[in-house]
Amino acid sequence: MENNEKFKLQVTELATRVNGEVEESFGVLVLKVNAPYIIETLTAAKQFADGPCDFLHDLCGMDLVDHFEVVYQLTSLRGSQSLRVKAIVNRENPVVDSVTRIWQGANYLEREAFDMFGIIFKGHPNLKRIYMWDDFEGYPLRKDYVTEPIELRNITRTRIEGE
Amino acid sequence: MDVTLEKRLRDDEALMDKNFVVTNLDSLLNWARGHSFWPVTLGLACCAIEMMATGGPRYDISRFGWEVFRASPRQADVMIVAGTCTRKMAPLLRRIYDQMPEPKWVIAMGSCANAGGPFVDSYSMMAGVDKVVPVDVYIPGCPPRPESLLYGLLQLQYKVSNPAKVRLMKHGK
Amino acid sequence: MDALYNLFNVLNNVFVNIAIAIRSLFADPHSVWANLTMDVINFIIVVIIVVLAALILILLERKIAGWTSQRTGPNRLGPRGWFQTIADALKLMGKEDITPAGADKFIFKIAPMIIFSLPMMTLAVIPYGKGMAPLDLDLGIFYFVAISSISTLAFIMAGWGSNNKYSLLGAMRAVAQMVSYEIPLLFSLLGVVMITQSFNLGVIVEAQAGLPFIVLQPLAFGIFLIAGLAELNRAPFDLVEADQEVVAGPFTEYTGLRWGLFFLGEYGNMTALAALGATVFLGGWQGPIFLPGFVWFFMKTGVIIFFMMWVRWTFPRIRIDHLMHLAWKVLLPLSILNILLTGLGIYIYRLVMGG
Amino acid sequence: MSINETEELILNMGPQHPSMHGLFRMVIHLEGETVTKIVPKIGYLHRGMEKLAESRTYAQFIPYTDRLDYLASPHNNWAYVQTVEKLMGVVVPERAEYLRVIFGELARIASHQVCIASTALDMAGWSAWSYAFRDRERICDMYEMTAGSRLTVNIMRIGGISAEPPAEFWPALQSFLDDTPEMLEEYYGIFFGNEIAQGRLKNVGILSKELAENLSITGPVLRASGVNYDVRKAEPYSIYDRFDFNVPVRNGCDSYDRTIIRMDEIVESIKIIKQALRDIPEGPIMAKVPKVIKPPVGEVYHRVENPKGELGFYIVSDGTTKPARVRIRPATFINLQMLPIVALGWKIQDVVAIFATLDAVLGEVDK
Repeated sequence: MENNEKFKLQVTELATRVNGEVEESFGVLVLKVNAPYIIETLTAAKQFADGPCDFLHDLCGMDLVDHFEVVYQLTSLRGSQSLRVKAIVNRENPVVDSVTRIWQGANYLEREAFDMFGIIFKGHPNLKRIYMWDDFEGYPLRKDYVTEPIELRNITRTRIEGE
Repeated sequence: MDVTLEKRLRDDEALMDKNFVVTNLDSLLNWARGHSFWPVTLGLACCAIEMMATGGPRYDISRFGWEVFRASPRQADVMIVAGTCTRKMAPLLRRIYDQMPEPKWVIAMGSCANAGGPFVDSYSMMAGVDKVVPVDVYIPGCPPRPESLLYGLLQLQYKVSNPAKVRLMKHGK
Repeated sequence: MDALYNLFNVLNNVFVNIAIAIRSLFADPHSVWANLTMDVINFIIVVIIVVLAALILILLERKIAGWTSQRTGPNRLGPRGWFQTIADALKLMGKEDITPAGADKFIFKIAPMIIFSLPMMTLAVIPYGKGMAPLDLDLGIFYFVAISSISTLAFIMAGWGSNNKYSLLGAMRAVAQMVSYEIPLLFSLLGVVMITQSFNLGVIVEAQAGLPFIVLQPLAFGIFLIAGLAELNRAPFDLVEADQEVVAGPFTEYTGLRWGLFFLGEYGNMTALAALGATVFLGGWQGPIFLPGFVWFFMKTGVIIFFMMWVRWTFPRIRIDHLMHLAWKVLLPLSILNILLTGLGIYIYRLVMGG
Repeated sequence: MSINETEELILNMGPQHPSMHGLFRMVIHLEGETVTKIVPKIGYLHRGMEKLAESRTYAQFIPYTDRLDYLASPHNNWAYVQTVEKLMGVVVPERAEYLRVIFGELARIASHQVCIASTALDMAGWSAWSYAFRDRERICDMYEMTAGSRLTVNIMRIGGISAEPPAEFWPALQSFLDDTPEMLEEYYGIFFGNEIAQGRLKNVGILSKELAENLSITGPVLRASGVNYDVRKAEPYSIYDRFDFNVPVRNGCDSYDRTIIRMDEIVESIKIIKQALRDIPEGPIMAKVPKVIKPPVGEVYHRVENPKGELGFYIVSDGTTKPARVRIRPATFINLQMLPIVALGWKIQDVVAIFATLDAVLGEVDK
């Protein structure tokens, strides 16, 4: 319990440093920051003195209609601490710094978020669509994406050369 | 309409029967084709596991002589589309079908391949593999049991071995 | 007892007697025309052996595959599934013949024919029974190895002609593998040649009347089996047509009957190599008199073939660098050692026996 | 091009390729047989599960989770329903928890059997493949007795489990447990003990501990790189804290350890099932759950130890009957990232073997 308190203290301290806010949801601390601060936040979270959150468990995008969020689930292989960091991304200009330099494992996850939400990760080594084909239009997991009617989807697309 | 069509088809059959050398060779070939389906290994999703189980010791597709899963479509006769065919995969599936030599058949295994299955209203899905390639036998199920696949193959065998009968069943109701 | 012995003798010589009978139809039994007739008949018999062997072996292979993996194998078509291969062969004849775009058409089309012709040429020098070699060549072993090494050429023709990257990779593998393994294969046979002082397969079999050479040359037999498996591209050395890596290797683009010819050739080669092994190491047609010689011969061949199939369905595939390692660093030194030991043995034998 | 110039061979493996476990495709740059670059391409089975979840009710989405990692479908159900239960605060009855553990561990065994089988098959070990599939059928039978389906079991419900296993389930389970040591011995004898197999797997595709952590790799692949981490031990969910079992860890970091660690895990699963069989209480199998499932507003992230790695569900609820966002963290999708890094410099055959040891299921990779 004492550890938890310490951990929480660290997180709140970090939050004040990066202009973020801390919530608690189902026993997990949630730290909301603006997109430009994300690298700083995650680097700091990785190097917490008590319970470093050094394992990027998951990264996903989320559409909250007026803005996007990129959600980072941080855990550690050496303790039970976990932290959820949310980067608030502007909907009109969805750009956020890539964390592939901190965790190589973010590579595919960021490509997926780009594919599904159109969030651009600055500094990503290979930001291309990962699930959909290259000339697919739209970002399917956005709330305003309208699925094409079945008649349109039934038309076999032409093969892109090299596929 | 149906009666005249049936009559005409029967006449055709009778005419064909007179040309007995060709018909005998034809029926011999059909017999051979029906008993020697070599499927191309095209496991798309969940149904592929059931397809593998069909080849496994319990269900043993090799009893019927159909266990020769060919990796190269050039040597295959049957394409068992086992699983979900997405829009991204569709042109490639068509390509594999085009690479197979005639005569060739397609079995749509599982409800995804039949009609899109539970995923049909998703943005990346099409409603069944028959929009891409002509399908001979549909096997429903999600996924179909290995027995269903064997039954489907037996149906295809019947269809291949008795083209005339199948044609009459189709047109002459 | 005499009657029984005579019966066996007649059975043993039935084909030789038929040959003499056919020859006696001619005015001069050793004229050019008589020889030519016999050659044509021998050729037809060898073709029949190749095709029959393939038809039976393919089914046998599937049955053995079932046996090793606890399945039943084909059993629906005909009695216990024995017509399965016939249906397969007929179906292959009825398939469309595709020549891929961009293929080197001549090379693409001629490669399967070369593969198919090789086992017929090699099987022609095997003595199937006493005096039953279709061609009694003095350089039998030499001829056999020389002809079977042509298949490398056919593989690379198929691989290059197909205009397919998988085919090319498979063909390159075939060349590397078959050239490497020919050397230990030939060296393993040399020990026997040194003992008998002859390349003639008939003489080698005669020399094994008392004792098959597997007893004198166990190491050579082991090397022969391993190198033979590799030479035939059969598992665990089937890198050339490895399904999981290069799809079907050089055969990837072949359809229908052309592909069927490759298959026939493969099984023909297998029969030929097993026949060579049975002749050189297992005593060929020599055996207790209660069975005719050719039955003994085919039984011994069958044992080697069964062994090859058994290995195929149990072992995983070897990696290409391990494969090369095995050929050059293990089998080759061992086969040279075998030659040395054989030479020493012959020398000591002569010293003792005062030859 | 002059004749002295050399060129890399670019080989396009997949999506229809026998060793690609579904629809994986990789573009391999080759220098002879040696791999110089790998570009994996996925998405050929992308069905848009996350989007579909937004138009389904919470209960309707359970069958979809079956089709994620279809080799261990009860596990996916379990992860999903636990996430929803966490969101709603449902307490699952004891007996249902035990049954869930039994089915989950059975699924783990079945999945590992398929992994062993397909690794063997990718190295042309046909007999090992069919042995593993023969034994897997018995687990399928047990699924079928209870849930009526062989592969996509759909056995979990929000608040419990769908059906009480019939009477013949228990002797079948018992005999299966009794036969497992013999089965494992057989797999070892026919495949892992083989000189050729060991030569192909040992010291191939080294994934170091640091790289594994950096790449967010989880599950048996991580544990084969010497990291002792298992969600069942680290953050015990369900009732895993009641069982006494070990987390198998190996330090070889190579293909061999990544495969054989699954044999060790089968042994541990057997241990867990035996303890569950010993302790299972009588009682109801469903909690009292409202007819219409309407979780409160909130978000929850929950992860479980799937046979292939950690499967996570991140569900955001907006208080309606349909989730606002369901995020699936597919384990093998993330594990797959190691392939282009680890397989460099090895032969094509090794790439196939390394890919097989990852035990990627494309249903989960592509969602």
